[in-house]
Amino acid sequence: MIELTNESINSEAILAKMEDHATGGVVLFLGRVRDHAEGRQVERMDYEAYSEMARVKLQEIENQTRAKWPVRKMAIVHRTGTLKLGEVSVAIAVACGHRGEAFEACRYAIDTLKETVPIWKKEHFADGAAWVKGVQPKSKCQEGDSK
Amino acid sequence: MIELTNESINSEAILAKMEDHATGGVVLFLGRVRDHAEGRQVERMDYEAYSEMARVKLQEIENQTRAKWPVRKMAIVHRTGTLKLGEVSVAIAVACGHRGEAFEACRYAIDTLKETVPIWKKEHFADGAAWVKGVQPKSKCQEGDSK
Amino acid sequence: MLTITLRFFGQLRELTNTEETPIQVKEGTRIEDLIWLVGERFPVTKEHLKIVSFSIDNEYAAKDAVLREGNVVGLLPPISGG
Amino acid sequence: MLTITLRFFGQLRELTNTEETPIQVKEGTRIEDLIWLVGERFPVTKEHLKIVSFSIDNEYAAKDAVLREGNVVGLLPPISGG
Repeated sequence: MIELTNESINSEAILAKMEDHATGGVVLFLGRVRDHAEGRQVERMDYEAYSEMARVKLQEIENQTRAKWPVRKMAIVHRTGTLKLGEVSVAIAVACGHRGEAFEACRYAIDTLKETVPIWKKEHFADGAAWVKGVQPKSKCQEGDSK
Repeated sequence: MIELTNESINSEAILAKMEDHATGGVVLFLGRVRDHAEGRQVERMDYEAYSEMARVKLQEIENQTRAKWPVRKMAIVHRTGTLKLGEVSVAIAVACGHRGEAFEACRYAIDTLKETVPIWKKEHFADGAAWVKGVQPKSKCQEGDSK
Repeated sequence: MLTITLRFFGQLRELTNTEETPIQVKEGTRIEDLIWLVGERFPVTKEHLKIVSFSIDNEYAAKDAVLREGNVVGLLPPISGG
Repeated sequence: MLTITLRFFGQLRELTNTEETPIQVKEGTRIEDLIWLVGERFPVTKEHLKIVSFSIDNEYAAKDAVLREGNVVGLLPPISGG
């Protein structure tokens, strides 16, 4: 399941969704607001999404991940709005039969999210603010990737 | 920190220990009891540890992981005793500045745990029980591993 | 003429002070033609348009994609989610 | 003679029905000599000893490690934690 939300991300609720007696390995990635960026002290971060399109892209990532690995349960949740230091901006959880698959699938999902989902962030410093430089989006998940 | 415990593993408490404003990426791995093994239906699992030595080996894994990656926070918790289906047998959480480091460090820790920590498990089926085949332990963490 | 909707995000939204706006274009207009039209109408965007990506109806669009009536076109600065 | 402590785990603990037991060995006894002594005292372990690893005082020990007074020697079947 995918979710784009303005509310705090509840990692325990996400882990609860991973319950499944057939899978031995769960990997959860949490991305969160760091207190520094390029040597400057960050005070908070604004996340802005192209919501409709971001949901389409998040769902594509889930679909692609499931196509590449034997995923039994998966959740991708991305936060929007203003986040304080230490708050979770993105959570990705994957449950697979074996740990290697779960690590690879989770890593693929966060790497692809950063390359494809139309979300922007603006860092607020004590003395100003700046949009994070960002990367040119890739138009889709890399269908030809090897596992 | 490392812990060997007979109690339920509380993943939320472990994530709470990862709080740190300097790190953007947290990876949590949960291993749990699966309902099947080599085609047989598992009903529960007993975990037995050589407790004193297991604690020494778990601490070595944390030390080695910290030596190889810029880890800011880390927790390794392994359960002992009788576990039901779906219960968490091991949790490893790592917080690093960047996600790649966190994924690699967490993966290294669980892989090394399975190769070095003296713990044994016995699977209980509807019609009997068997010690899991296991692997010959490696005598120590691979000091020469490349990152 | 076709009516399409432009949507601005991130720095472009701030610079244009616009979230979305309709724009009239001729039949056969491609994204690459639209870039020029946007630059004329929002001169403040001109220096950014070379690193902007475009979407049509929630999918990334190539520069030679031809616009259709009712398309929603997103002007997407380099992304930084996660 | 030295007194050392043997500790059994997993399947070996079950087979011997023993968690730990003292054993007397001569000065200069190595792990590889101890394997033979254990096989004599606990014949049920014989067929397993070739795949057992050993620890001395919470550290994995090589077959040629020499035992010292008071050592705790673990007989460790292949491990399966995680």
